[in-house]
Amino acid sequence: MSERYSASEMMTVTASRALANGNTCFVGIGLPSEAANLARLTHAPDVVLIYESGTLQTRPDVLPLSIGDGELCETALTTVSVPEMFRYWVQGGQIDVGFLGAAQVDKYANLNTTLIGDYDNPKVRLPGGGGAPEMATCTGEIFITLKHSKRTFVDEVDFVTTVGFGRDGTARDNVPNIGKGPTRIITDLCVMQPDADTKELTVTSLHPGVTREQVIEATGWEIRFADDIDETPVPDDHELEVLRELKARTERHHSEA
Amino acid sequence: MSERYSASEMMTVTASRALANGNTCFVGIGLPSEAANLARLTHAPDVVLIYESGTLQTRPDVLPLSIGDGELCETALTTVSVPEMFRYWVQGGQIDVGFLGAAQVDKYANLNTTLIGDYDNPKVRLPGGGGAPEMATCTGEIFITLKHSKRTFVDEVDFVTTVGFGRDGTARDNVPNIGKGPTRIITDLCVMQPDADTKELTVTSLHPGVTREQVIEATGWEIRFADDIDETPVPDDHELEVLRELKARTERHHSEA
Amino acid sequence: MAEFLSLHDAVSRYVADGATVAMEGFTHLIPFAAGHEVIRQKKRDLTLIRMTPDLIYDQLIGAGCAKKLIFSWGGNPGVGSLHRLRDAVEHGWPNSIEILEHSHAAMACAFEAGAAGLPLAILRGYIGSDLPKVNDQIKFIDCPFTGERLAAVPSIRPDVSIVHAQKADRHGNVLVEGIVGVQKEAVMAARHSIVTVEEVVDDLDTHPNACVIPGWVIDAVAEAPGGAKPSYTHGYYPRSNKFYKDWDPIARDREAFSAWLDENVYANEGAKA
Amino acid sequence: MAEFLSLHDAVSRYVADGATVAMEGFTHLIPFAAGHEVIRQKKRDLTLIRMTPDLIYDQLIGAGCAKKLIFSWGGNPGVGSLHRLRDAVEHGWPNSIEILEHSHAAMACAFEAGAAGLPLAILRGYIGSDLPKVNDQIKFIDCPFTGERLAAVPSIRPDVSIVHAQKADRHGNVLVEGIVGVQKEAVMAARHSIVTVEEVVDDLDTHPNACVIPGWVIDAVAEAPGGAKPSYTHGYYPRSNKFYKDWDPIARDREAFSAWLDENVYANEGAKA
Repeated sequence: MSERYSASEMMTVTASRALANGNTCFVGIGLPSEAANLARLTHAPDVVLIYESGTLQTRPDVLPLSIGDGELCETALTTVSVPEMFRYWVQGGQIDVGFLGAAQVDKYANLNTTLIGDYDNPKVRLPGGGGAPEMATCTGEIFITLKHSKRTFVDEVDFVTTVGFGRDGTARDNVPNIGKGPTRIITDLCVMQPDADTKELTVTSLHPGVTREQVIEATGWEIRFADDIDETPVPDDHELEVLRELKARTERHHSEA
Repeated sequence: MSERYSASEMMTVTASRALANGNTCFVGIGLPSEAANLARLTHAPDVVLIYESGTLQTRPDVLPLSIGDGELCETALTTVSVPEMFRYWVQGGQIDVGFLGAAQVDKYANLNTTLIGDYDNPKVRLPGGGGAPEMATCTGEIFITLKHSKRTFVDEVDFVTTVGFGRDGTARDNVPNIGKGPTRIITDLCVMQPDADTKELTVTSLHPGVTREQVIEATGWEIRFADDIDETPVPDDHELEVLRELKARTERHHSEA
Repeated sequence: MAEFLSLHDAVSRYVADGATVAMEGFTHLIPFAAGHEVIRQKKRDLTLIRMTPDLIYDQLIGAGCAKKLIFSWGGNPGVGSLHRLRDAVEHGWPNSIEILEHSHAAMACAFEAGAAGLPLAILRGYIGSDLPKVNDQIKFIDCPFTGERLAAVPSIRPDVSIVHAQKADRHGNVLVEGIVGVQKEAVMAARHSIVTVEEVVDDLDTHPNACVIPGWVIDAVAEAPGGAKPSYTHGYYPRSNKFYKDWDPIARDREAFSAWLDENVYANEGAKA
Repeated sequence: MAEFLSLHDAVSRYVADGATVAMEGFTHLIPFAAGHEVIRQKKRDLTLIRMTPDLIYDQLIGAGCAKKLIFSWGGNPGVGSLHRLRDAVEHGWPNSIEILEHSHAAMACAFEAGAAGLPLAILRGYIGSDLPKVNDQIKFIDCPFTGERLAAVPSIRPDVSIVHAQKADRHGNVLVEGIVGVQKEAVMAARHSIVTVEEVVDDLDTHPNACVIPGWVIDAVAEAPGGAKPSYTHGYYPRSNKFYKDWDPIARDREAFSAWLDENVYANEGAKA
């Protein structure tokens, strides 16, 4: 780790760089929202951010706490109904990238946000699917960002809320009208991508100062590493400054009332 | 006939009286629009007029020439998209009365607005179904108004664009989620209603001065008369005055540009 | 045709024990005042429908009003869990509740289909998800034109839908503005509907394509200023993000929750007509 | 992302011979200027889709651009027939055209389904009508929940949709206001889209739930002041009801029509970039 930036800043900046200028991006709340707005405020001013509350092309000045904060509507190009959002915009194929978080992800990039344990007798009940199950199949591709730990990166999720590549990596094969699915997972340690053949998540880039052992230790399956592993480029000063200002503004705003 | 009013005024006033105050009415262009607006300007100020262009609860000052005149939008409570109009308002069951015209109607109140002759080799090609086919089945009931003649009142229509009671009177039997269908036909000679059992159109009221022979002569099938036939009440002076003013305003408006 | 009623009378008339009730509002315009009135009137055995249960359903479930929940995302947005919902699901307190779980896309389509008078909604949904394994209301059909397999869910047709909006005119026509969610669909899909509004005005004073729900598709309009707090009403007051954060420790603890309910709902008699 | 093009260049680039083209606008905002440009560029063998063919398709059909028409009401509103359409259907002049005929409800749902990325639309439609006998694209399915028989039609996915609107901002975001018809659905359902606008402005200056089509779902925006005449643009100019009435004798007569076309379309070179 550097003293110039934290591991979570490294994660957010790397996630933000995944978005290209001009992409249309369906934004999940939390880390994805932070990364997507950082992208908009730095290298991708024309990225189009869409939240499932119906707010199209929104430019929030502070990060929303919920998916439907007033800020999102006030700064949007327009706001459509939620049925229209899911029918015309998500299912209609108008979105390039879905940017998701998750509680659990497994080696085939399946996401679990439903529960830990058994469905009829859960150990922990989580919020559920929300917009993710269809976002994962109807958008062009999916980026996922979450913190790396054995608790979140598991061999097999307890419940496939949102499909990555299925229990055996083949869930998207021969399915018509389906997106590419998860193409990268950005954590605080590394970047993973699905193997071209098996679809198993594979480390393709390590953040500076992070060792293979750290990743192996934090992953709940025998994680593979690509033949050529890059070192993830570090955040630049401007990105860090913009991110810190954004988080400070957000903090002030949400503690107000 | 009286000298106080014309046969067509008798028809329009009678049709307008069929609408009750507070009814929601899906209005077809032409005679139905004239009758519905007369109702709104006389005995039914709270009748809700809906045109298929998406204009909800409209109060046009002049009769529209088309189903989507600017006047309809400017005086509407709000204007929705055409898919919403047909999905939420018509199919959603929010409309009490559909008010229709037609080119041909037969003894089971089936309407033809498609063509005269054979479909693949038409003698006369008419405009087609428009909003009528679903209006006829999704609204609570249907009123029809058109001028009486052998050419329009035929034994069997060449094409069932819009169902009344089908070729044999049973088309609505045991069909779920279907409206009552045509409950009255108002012409310049009389009022007809479907027989409770057979659904065959039957004269229930003759306009003042009109003879049974006139109706028989103008109808393309052996028209039946109800056991008790009323004389249709005559227009009052206020109705005639309002109707004539409405038509004069309309005439002036449409010849302007 | 909409009748102007007090919130007490509207809830008393249209929300029966055992009813299927949808209170909608997607983060924005959540009908908290109406939800509290339902709690105060001790309605029981309700089937509660809502895409995002939010604190309003956490409170209703904790107060023992619900026997079943139909939903697609049940959390405290940006904060964490709905602890009253979890306590009911995980430990049966104050009573166990049945849950029927969808994705947002499916619920949005099901409300849309309900408003459209259809018995089902069709969507390209649930591909590869385990949700169809635990929700027997998710079926699949083959498109007769392309052969594509598509998901089908039953439309939502609540006994009563309750929503909050900015304003009504004297005829009960209601303007909803900002994040409009599925409120219009909820009202149109329901047998009966109650709309609470910030204020009643002479003229909605709006634009040609505004989201206006005509009075003749609404049963009752009740004036309830601040009726969406701690959620928000665009143009009137902001969301209390602080309340959402403060809710977490209250909801984690049965006693703290019960005390909160006593003080903030039961003791707070709703306005009568 | 929307590109600002001249109408000439937009039509030249996106409307190919043999393409499936939807020009929408429900009485309001009918894209006449764009239709005339298609006639001037002598596009051929088009499959024309439009709920209400109106004069614009009467002109395109009379000019020989169409090989097929998909529609649900083909008349001159409030006046009578579309005589060029009738002449093509009844007598094959200037060429015979195939027609595929729906109801408004089915076409509106088919546009909606196209925008929603679905292969089909489901509706409670065509009960008792003869239309399914002459249109093999109307099928029926049984609801897997209730058993109810419902109509199914293929969604509409044009190669190119062309609509007219009030204004675009500098990024190509378009405001449609008033009677919005199926224009947004037509644009979103199409592979490519052209929007003509009355004017390009710095700011759309509108309300939170306006019908705005974002520039990134549009291919080309072309400025075309008066581009909807003789139909109308809410807020700009009224419908010329007189023109609609005057059209009847012109369209009844092949020679009168051809002369009209020469004088008003062919002789009137469209603005180039």
